[in-house]
Amino acid sequence: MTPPSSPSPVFQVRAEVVANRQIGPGLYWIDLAAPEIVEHARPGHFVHLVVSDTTPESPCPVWMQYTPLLRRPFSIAEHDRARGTFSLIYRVVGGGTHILSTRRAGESLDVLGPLGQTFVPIQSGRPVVMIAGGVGIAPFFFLAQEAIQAGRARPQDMTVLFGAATASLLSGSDKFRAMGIDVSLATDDGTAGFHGFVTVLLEDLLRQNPSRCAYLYVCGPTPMMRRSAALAKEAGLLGQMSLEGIMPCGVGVCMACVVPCVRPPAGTVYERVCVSGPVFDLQEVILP
Amino acid sequence: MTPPSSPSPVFQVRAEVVANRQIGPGLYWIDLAAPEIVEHARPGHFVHLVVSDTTPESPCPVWMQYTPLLRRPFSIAEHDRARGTFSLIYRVVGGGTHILSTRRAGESLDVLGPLGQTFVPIQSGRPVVMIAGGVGIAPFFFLAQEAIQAGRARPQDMTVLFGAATASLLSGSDKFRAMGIDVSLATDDGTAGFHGFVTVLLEDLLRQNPSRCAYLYVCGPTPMMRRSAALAKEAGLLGQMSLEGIMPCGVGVCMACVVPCVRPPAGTVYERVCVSGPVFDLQEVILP
Amino acid sequence: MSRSTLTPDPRPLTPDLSVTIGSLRLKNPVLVASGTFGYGTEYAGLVDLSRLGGIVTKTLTPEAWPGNDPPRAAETAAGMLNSIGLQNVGVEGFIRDKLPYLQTVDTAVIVNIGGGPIEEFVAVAERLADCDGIDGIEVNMSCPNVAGGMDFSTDPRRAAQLITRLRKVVDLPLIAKLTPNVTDIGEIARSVEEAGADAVSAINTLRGMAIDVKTRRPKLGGITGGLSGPAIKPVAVAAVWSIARRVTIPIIGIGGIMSTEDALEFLIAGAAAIQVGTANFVNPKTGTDIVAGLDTYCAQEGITSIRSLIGSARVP
Amino acid sequence: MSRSTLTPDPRPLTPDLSVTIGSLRLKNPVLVASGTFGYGTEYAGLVDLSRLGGIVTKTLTPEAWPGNDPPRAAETAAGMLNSIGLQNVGVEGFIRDKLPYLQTVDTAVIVNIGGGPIEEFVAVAERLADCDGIDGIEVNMSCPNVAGGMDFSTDPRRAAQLITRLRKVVDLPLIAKLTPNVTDIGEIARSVEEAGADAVSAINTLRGMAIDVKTRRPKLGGITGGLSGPAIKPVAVAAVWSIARRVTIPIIGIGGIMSTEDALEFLIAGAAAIQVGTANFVNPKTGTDIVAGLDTYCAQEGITSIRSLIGSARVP
Ligand SMILES: Cc1cc2nc3c(=O)[nH]c(=O)nc-3n(C[C@H](O)[C@H](O)[C@H](O)COP(=O)(O)OP(=O)(O)OC[C@H]3O[C@@H](n4cnc5c(N)ncnc54)[C@H](O)[C@@H]3O)c2cc1C
Ligand SMILES: Cc1cc2nc3c(=O)[nH]c(=O)nc-3n(C[C@H](O)[C@H](O)[C@H](O)COP(=O)(O)OP(=O)(O)OC[C@H]3O[C@@H](n4cnc5c(N)ncnc54)[C@H](O)[C@@H]3O)c2cc1C
Ligand SMILES: Cc1cc2nc3c(=O)[nH]c(=O)nc-3n(C[C@H](O)[C@H](O)[C@H](O)COP(=O)(O)O)c2cc1C
Ligand SMILES: Cc1cc2nc3c(=O)[nH]c(=O)nc-3n(C[C@H](O)[C@H](O)[C@H](O)COP(=O)(O)O)c2cc1C
Ligand code: FES
Ligand code: FES
Repeated sequence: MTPPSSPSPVFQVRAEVVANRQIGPGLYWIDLAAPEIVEHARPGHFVHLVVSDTTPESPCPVWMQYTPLLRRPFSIAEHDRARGTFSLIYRVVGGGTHILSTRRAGESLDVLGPLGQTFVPIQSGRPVVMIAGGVGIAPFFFLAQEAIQAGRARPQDMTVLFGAATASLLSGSDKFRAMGIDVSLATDDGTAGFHGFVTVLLEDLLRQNPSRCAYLYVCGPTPMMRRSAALAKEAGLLGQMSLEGIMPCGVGVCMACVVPCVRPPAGTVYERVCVSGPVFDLQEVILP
Repeated sequence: MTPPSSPSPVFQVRAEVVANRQIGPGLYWIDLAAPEIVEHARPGHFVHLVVSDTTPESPCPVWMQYTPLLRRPFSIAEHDRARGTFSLIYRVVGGGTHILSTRRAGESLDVLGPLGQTFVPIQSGRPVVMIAGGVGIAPFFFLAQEAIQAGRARPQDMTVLFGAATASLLSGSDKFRAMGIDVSLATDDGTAGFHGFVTVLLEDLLRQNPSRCAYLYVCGPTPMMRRSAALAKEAGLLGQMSLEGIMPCGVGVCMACVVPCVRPPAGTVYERVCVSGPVFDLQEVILP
Repeated sequence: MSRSTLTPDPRPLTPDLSVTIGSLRLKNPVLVASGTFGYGTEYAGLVDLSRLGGIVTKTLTPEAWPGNDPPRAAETAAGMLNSIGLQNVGVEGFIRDKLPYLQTVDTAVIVNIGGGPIEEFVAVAERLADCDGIDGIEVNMSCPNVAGGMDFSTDPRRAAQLITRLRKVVDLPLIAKLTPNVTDIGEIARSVEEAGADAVSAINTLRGMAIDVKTRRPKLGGITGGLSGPAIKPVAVAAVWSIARRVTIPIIGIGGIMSTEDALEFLIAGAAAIQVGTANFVNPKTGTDIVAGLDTYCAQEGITSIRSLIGSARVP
Repeated sequence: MSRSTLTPDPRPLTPDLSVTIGSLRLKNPVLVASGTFGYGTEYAGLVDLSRLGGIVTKTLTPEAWPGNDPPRAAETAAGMLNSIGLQNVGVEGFIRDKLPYLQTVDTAVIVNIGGGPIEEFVAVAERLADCDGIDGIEVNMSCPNVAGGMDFSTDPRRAAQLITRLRKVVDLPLIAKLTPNVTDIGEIARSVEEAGADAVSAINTLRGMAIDVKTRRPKLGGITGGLSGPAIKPVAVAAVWSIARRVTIPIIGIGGIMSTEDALEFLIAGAAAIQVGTANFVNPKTGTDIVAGLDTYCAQEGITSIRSLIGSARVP
């Protein structure tokens, strides 16, 4: 899973904020205009954003403009080629995402992308399950949308299992339903869908309805990914997951974002999530 | 000029921004609501502001909320006891003042004040000249206004000499005229008033009309203050000036903001601008 | 059956925030750092001093000291440089004008002392040893802003000499304040422990410099100065961690602390107490806010004594 | 009468940005720092590499090296910590997979080398000495992230030993990269100058640490790591200033540089060139933006050669 010899081009652009709205408690949806990025974006790609306001004309010293210092990575959740925009779903968890939530339409952000390895596209006649925890749902909008728009797969062959802490964080499930995709929900507090972990839904599905799942896509918190990978292994199921990692550079130079991967015969090697991932095969990563 | 043994009380308050508007190129006027500070403010006092957005509920780490790190000092330019507001005039010169200029009405700022030594009040029957360069004009609104409102002095006994780089930076001279005070202007580029340094106006006045000036107040850039102090000395004129200095604390603890002062018999001693000033007698400070 | 087992007390236990530094018991681990809080009076109107664990006063030298040429401060990225050069009222001025007020405040008073040759430190310490109302002495071996001021804490042998001499004249808790501008701060800590220090505090400022590119002049009159503030916090936490690996006496952590989280980071790394420095300028209530924050934190986490947090970092 | 005296040329003279580091002439003083720009390829699509004064590649060890356990980075106030632990492709991997591309780029290529024992440095240097397209060798004596990796630049005698050995096998410009985690960086610089280094670069990262107070675990797998970014700029400027007082060989300034102003500060303090590190992650065009900024600055100020700025600080 080394990066392909000719990776898709990467752009650094000032993307205009087209909309930035709250869709749940601490949950936001942002649309950014960046035609170059949109043109090359594939499901699974992520972008690396400067969340703060950086304008060459600012009287602030440069370090102050870049506060917080590092870019923040987000998966592309949707794209619209006609408008030249792409969308992200993000949760405010700290300073960077808080600042992002205060950026207004008309302002612009410094965006680097598209970055990383993409998902194996959904293929006709191979039923897939996408299992997501929280904002892990983001890349699956793009994944499903792209396959349907390209006519490569039918919504009937897709299942979304979507879990979150509480009902109000499940924003977006309608979008899948509108595409004709079957969605099952789970919440930790039982306010919507199944009361419990979303991986229990996967377990049930693999037991009761194995033909619905010939390939598995996973994105969410580490314990959920670990459990999903284990269930897939038991079931002899192939699939992919999208990982996170602290990413100073996002383009493979800093060596910070590594995860241990099984690479026979070498054994365990550290792979960079930003360029060898964020999408990995389910069984290749040794999750912490 | 050591601080009085019982200085006026100092408050740390969250002051609401009532208005924050541009009044010239890079020049702003801000009204802040802080009744406690307004009640104790006297002409010559300054406040020490956190320019950035600091709210205990913010998900940003505290250091990030305090970016830039240090407070910024500004002279009180006006106060309105009835509304409980005071005003500042500030020029955007760097990151801190830039951020201040982006704060909107309804937001609040952390303000420490009132701070420092005040001007000797304008007294009845003693004609005064206030000479200002640029935003150095700020404390003189308050000085003149207070004396007139208290009925302690007549506008006819006051003269304002106001210089700046260019006409558009002379904003505020109407306010003095509206009070009935005589204002003479000077600009470096000749776009308004006398074409040259404002200290030339002082020189002329002291020569042609010495009775208009029994006491001198000075505030502005160092060369202007140095020249004004020299002219006063020649004319045997008493007066005060308001100094600036890098002020980390603003309350006398850090010892950073010092200026060398002549203190017979001790000789030269370092006095803190924030507590022994910012207002000093014209001849006591050794200006750099 | 006692009442308490029938109806559980709805109020959580008040966490015990007290810590000890040698024979000195602090009501809580939050002190304010030397040079950043004056002599207590300046902030008295704004801060409830009795809520603080203690106040460390500005470094005292035998005579009042004029300090360095201005400018003496410059702001930097998440920090500031200073080259105050120990301007202070001198030990007699302190005892006459400042100590009486401090004696009235219900908090620990730690007096920071400095000087050039060892004899100056000893003279100040001896004079203070006679006074009431002083709870500890912090030795500023590390001020980079006076000529020769750094030797004591860059050379373990000289550091030990200084502490040995002071130990002879001082019964009060003796705290050695260390500079980070050394190759191995743990070694210096080790040597002052052996020489009889009751505690170490770390860190003083990092040596730094800034130049105004328009005028091409250094931004400080002292050319170089000391860097403080959030920028240096990671260096300070690492220093505390290293020292904790080398000594058994308590460590007072200092450097960039602005919040309860920052204070916790130092405690977990091995500090028994912390000092708030530059943050006082930014928000004079930082120290008392942190006291309240630690209280809430302990109550929420069910921590009965904050001492259980000291050095509690989990490492593989 | 020539045309030029009749109609003055409206274009200002193009300032000369070139500087020399030993026998190496750089088209401009702006390099990108080791470990922050990969091997050139990664940013090639985003940055016009030929505009840079040079590229310093990631530290190479004799064999490919796995590096430290993750997490390997944590953000701090105006800075970041890293504990990469020198993960790299090894010298053979570099020569095979990375050097061919670098040879095609019209900029100076400086290869940074590291290792444990002196023999490892020598082995890497000897292997590189055979290759075309390498313009200089930077010796990472100072990486705090590998066991024993710091000894070379904390002890002047050992630093000199290393450089003396390398000098024997390397004709290329030899640059000693120094750590700030020492009592007297000027002394180390002095000793490597005597041992034959053509230049020194300063600084590498400051030792730092951060703890997640929720989990009480260090934020880095390596427990402590190296602090970089704007937070450390004042420390780096002071280091360059101190070194400039002690050596005559050129100094390459590194630490927190994000803007043209920052670069100028280092030049004025005494640096002949600078390296952009962490800022590359933030804005990959930082280096080339600074080149353009220096050009504009010199043109505006009527500076014909940037060399006239080096060490031009005005002090009383
Ligand atoms: C490839 C990738 C795709 C992602 N996609 C999404 C998405 O679509 N929606 C979404 O809400 N979040 C996503 N994340 C997580 C998101 O990047 C973090 O939540 C965000 O960086 C937190 O920044 P902060 O300043 O608010 O938090 P802080 O905790 O203050 O951040 C401190 C530092 O830690 C890093 N960090 C903190 N949490 C994470 C994390 N979970 N992953 C990586 N770095 C982290 C930050 O980038 C920063 O450097 C993704 C992460 C990766 C690596
Ligand atoms: C007592 C006093 C009263 C003042 N009154 C006014 C006023 O009424 N209107 C007004 O526009 N300005 C006034 N100033 C100056 C004002 O404080 C500075 O312009 C402001 O701090 C600049 O901040 P900055 O971040 O925009 O600039 P930067 O240059 O980026 O600031 C960097 C650092 O230098 C300090 N600094 C920069 N310039 C000055 C300066 N001239 N004086 C003191 N510190 C400075 C800043 O506070 C900060 O710590 C006053 C200063 C003092 C000391
Ligand atoms: C303006 C200023 C003055 C200081 N004066 C002294 C001093 O007199 N004696 C001393 O031991 N430390 C002094 N320090 C160092 C602080 O006590 C503290 O060790 C250092 O600033 C790091 O903490 P901080 O980052 O919280 O400020 C001073 C620091 C500042 C910023
Ligand atoms: C992620 C990262 C990796 C680094 N790797 C190396 C390295 O391999 N060799 C080296 O000599 N310096 C390395 N450095 C140090 C930088 O080259 C530079 O000296 C330091 O980061 C200070 O500069 P800055 O503040 O501009 O980043 C690394 C720095 C970072 C942030
Ligand atoms: S984020 Fe730098 S290598 Fe992945
Ligand atoms: S600003 Fe601290 S003493 Fe004046």
